[in-house]
Amino acid sequence: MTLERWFRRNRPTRKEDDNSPAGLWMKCDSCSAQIYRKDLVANDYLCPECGHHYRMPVEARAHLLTDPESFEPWSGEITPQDPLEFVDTESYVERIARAQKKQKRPDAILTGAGLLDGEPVALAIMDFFFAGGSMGSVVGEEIARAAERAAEEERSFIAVAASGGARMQEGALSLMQMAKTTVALESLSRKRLPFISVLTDPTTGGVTASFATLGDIIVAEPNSLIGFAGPRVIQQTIKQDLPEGFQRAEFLLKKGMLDEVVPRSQLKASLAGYIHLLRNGLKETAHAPGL
Amino acid sequence: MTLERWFRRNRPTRKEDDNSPAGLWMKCDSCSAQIYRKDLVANDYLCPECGHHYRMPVEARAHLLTDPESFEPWSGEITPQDPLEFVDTESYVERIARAQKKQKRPDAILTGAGLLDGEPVALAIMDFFFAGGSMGSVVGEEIARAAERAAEEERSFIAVAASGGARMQEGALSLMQMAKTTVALESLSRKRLPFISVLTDPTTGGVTASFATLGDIIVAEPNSLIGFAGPRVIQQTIKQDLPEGFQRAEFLLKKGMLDEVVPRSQLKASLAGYIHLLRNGLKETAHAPGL
Amino acid sequence: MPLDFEKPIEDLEARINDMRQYAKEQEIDLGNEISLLENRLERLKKETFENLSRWQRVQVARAPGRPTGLDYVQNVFEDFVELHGDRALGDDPAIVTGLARLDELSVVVISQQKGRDTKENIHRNFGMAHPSGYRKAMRMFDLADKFRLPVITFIDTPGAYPGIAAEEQGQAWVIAESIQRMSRLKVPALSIVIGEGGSGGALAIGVANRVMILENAIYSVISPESCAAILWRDASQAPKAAEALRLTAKDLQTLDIVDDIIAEPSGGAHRDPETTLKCVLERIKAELKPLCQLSEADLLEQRYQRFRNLGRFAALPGS
Amino acid sequence: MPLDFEKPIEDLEARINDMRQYAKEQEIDLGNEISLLENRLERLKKETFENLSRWQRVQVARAPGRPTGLDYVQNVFEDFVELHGDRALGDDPAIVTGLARLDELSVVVISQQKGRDTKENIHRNFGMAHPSGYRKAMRMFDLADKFRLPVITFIDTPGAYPGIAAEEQGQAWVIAESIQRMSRLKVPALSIVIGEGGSGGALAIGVANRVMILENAIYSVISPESCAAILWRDASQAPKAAEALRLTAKDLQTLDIVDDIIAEPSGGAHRDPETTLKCVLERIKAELKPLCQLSEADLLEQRYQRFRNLGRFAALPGS
Ligand SMILES: [Zn+2]
Ligand SMILES: [Zn+2]
Repeated sequence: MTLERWFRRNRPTRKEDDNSPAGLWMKCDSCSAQIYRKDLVANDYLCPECGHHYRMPVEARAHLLTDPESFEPWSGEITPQDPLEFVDTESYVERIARAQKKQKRPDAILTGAGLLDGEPVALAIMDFFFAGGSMGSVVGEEIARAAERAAEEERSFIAVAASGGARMQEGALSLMQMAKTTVALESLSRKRLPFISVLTDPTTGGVTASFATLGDIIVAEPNSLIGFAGPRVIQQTIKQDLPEGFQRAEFLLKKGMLDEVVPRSQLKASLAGYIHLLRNGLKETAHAPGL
Repeated sequence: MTLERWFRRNRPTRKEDDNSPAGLWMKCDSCSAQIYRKDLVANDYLCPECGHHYRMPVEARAHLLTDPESFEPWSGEITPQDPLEFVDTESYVERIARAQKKQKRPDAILTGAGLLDGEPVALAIMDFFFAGGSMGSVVGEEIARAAERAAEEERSFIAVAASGGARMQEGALSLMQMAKTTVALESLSRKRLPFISVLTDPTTGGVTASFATLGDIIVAEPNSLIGFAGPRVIQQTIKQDLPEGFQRAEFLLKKGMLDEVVPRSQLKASLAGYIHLLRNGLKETAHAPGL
Repeated sequence: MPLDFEKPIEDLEARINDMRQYAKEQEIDLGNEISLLENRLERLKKETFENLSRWQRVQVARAPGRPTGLDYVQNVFEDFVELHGDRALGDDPAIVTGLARLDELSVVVISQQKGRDTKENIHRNFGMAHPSGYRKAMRMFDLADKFRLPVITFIDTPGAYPGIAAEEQGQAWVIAESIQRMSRLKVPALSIVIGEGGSGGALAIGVANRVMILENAIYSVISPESCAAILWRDASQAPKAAEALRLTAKDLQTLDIVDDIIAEPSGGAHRDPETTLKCVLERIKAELKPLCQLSEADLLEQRYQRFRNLGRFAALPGS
Repeated sequence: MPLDFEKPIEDLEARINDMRQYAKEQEIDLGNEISLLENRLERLKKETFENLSRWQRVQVARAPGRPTGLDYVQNVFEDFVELHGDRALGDDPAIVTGLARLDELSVVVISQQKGRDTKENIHRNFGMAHPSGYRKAMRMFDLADKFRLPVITFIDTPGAYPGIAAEEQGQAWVIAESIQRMSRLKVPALSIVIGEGGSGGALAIGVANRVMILENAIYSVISPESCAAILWRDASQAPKAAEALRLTAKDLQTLDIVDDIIAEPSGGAHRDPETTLKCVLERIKAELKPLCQLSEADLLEQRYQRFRNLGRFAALPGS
């Protein structure tokens, strides 16, 4: 049920078209202003008029969150198999090939290392434009590897989630990525390295129910849809309308589920602040540094 | 606010009179049946007609929960001081003297050791008939000593709570007994010794907000009033009626706050079951005993 | 009410019963005939259940009369006592927790529970837990660590409940926490999928050192119905989806998701609950024993590796 | 609006201001006269505040304009960032939590927060926390242990909120857990009573290695009003109750409940918040330094002994 969005509504999505070079101008989803696409891109995919947060390509996100020229990609050495020989209206193999061609990466994730305000960090950024950001074996493995390598290299770990959930076409193997990514975080915990989770629009299903909500600090971008079940599934289950703002970042902040809602324009500075603070506790030798 | 019950409504209480030799017969609070007092006492202070749970003297409770002839008291070697030189309508010194004379113990608690279905246990039983079971320095100290001695002697620890809260006349010292009793429980935890908390009618205020809700397992007698604030205080604060069954044991079970509501007639057997089970985990040497 | 493909079995059973009845009433000896039919029945059951389609397997996994979590908890163990409540949000009847004894050893038991009839099903929310249920499970993990009690979980849920309150109380958060908490257990943990292992709601209590599954149970990332609704916009294509999802015990063993399969009596667990319970008891004992010899560090490391290594992917040429 | 006993001080301050104004307007030198009055003012403040009754002390502790938790958190530390939510029930504005920096060292900060005006007071529920607030504090204790961040708490609450939802969500349970969790911190913990230390709701975040109190703050098992209502069935007897309860900084030091008193500027913290903040900053640094030299085990043991030994009782003759 988690991938519904990808399959139903966002298939060859309008959002994707927004970021295509097709038209020079677009109308803002939120304020209806006419926006020059290049301005949108130059403005980190925020509407120049109203600040509405558009989904952001992963490379742009990586550069947004790292100091200039510091980002070095880690992911990209593994590619999905088809363990279930899954075929629906299209075979999984074909689906993946199409997504790989479109997004120019093996799966729905980019990981890598960089400096964030001088702090060594590792990043794992999910690509919602690749199969709805669904988590299969490759996404799970890349996240696990990134977390473990971050621990090895004494880097703080930042995950930027955007996902419709598990990768149905890998069956229960995709479900198991929830456990796999979760256990991999232990390598960071053991070394007292911070893990900051950034939830972006949308993050639902298995990703929300695993590593993405296990951050030492969890923040979300404004108005992001975040939940376990998708709103459609809930509506079908309970047969009534959902409350205003339900499952949105601001709603979840009030419900105690987030540490903060952070606008993209302040995201790097906020992350830097958290990391600086979490990395400057007492040393293991029980000496106060320069107090 | 926590002692209101003692000062207002239950001062020279009817309940106490019920257990006095004054009248041979009484009318049940719950089913209105005429009960022969001796039958009530012989029936562990349960109405022989409807099973209504009456408050129980601490000695009777100690014998209810231990194997015949096994109970040996520990408490009774310390007595309250009057650190605040507290005087209201009566001085604290006089109040205590009166309570001591009536209840024939230095303060609102009986602790001791015994066997419960063959298991070595320590008991700390609060006496609601002594100053409303309020917790001052002596009650706190006796509980802390009992917990620590139980740990030393490898006994499981059972606390039977009944309290209107903190002992106002000892000021913030009585408040501190919440922290004192709590830290004393660490001695049990360190040795993996079970602490079972039994909440009886009524348990409110500082006792509820400290050791009494820190049991590895928490049970309550049926219909016991259990809460942080007393119902009157809440009513005065919110200026509306309280829901039916509010703060009663059965209500709290549904709210997830209790492991079980256990009728007094099954209490000893239940406690024995919990203790047997909690004391027969894997040995520290990581060997399975006789599996 | 038998499942479709069970009809021939039920018919044959009825015939054997009739024949017995007749023989008794007429005081004649039909021993040979009955014995022949019984052999045929055994063969029929075996053939039928060996060749179930994946969708039929789903139906067996959900069959009424199949032993539920409480049946195992109350009958496999001795001295089971239920412990209630999560100390924060409530007491979720969809997850039953408590202490129990296995010979001389105490254990913590956590079980998802569907109803055994309509009334119980409603009470248990059809086995779909709220955050409170997972919080209760986590409280039990704490108790297990403190008193060194091995943990045994029984998995049987269509999934965690997708409702408003559940989302408000952080269903995703609590499932993630439960996965993490269980992976950190310092004591041995066993999980058994006894019916329907539905998605994250199942995995939340399935991060064990050993994960077993009953022969006709399933474990899936999504229900066949929901999968079909997404893929073909048609929930009635569930049989096709079930086939595609590879959700049977054998499939899961091939994918290393389960460590072993517990055989069911011929004709399925629902036809012989008693034997099923016995098999499960024996298996728990056999699996637990070696785990109890391991140190805390080994248990943690084994669990880490077990789940860290799940997944299928290929190296890209040139990497 | 000044407190009753502050009237003479305010009057004198007004006279000095008038005189200054007059001297300026008339371009005459009243320096000597002003200086005399200023000396008198200093003496008056000192005398007044040295001789406050306990009830007056209560009023100062609650005085509007007195620095609140957030004033300390935002001004005593550098780089304060607030962290929200308890991950279970909500985000309680009556308790503010976050990370901050003290020179080179990061710390966890937890503060009760009353409002600085009516609107904020309503938002903050007058500083009376729900279970969610204490759960948030406990989440911070976990974070503090994980990242070895010393914990500094600011206490200022009439008490934990006594309401229906609070009881349903286990107000008593969560206070007990918070006391226990804080006592188990593996890092140094400092608590400062900055205003009103109200009962268990205050103690829940007060189980520190060192507990300080501001000169005019109070710490009590019950509010004077509630105490009077119980003892004399008359809340207006609060001054008498305040006297009886021995709830001032000096009283508490005598009873070993607080380790030390932080002096307030003459005339009380509300007359000079800036100086108060500076004093508190210096005190935190001075107190924290030696604690940061202690091992985990020593910190735990010191906290255990500190609270284990509180109380006054006598041995019975013959025991
Ligand atoms: Zn716009
Ligand atoms: Zn009766």
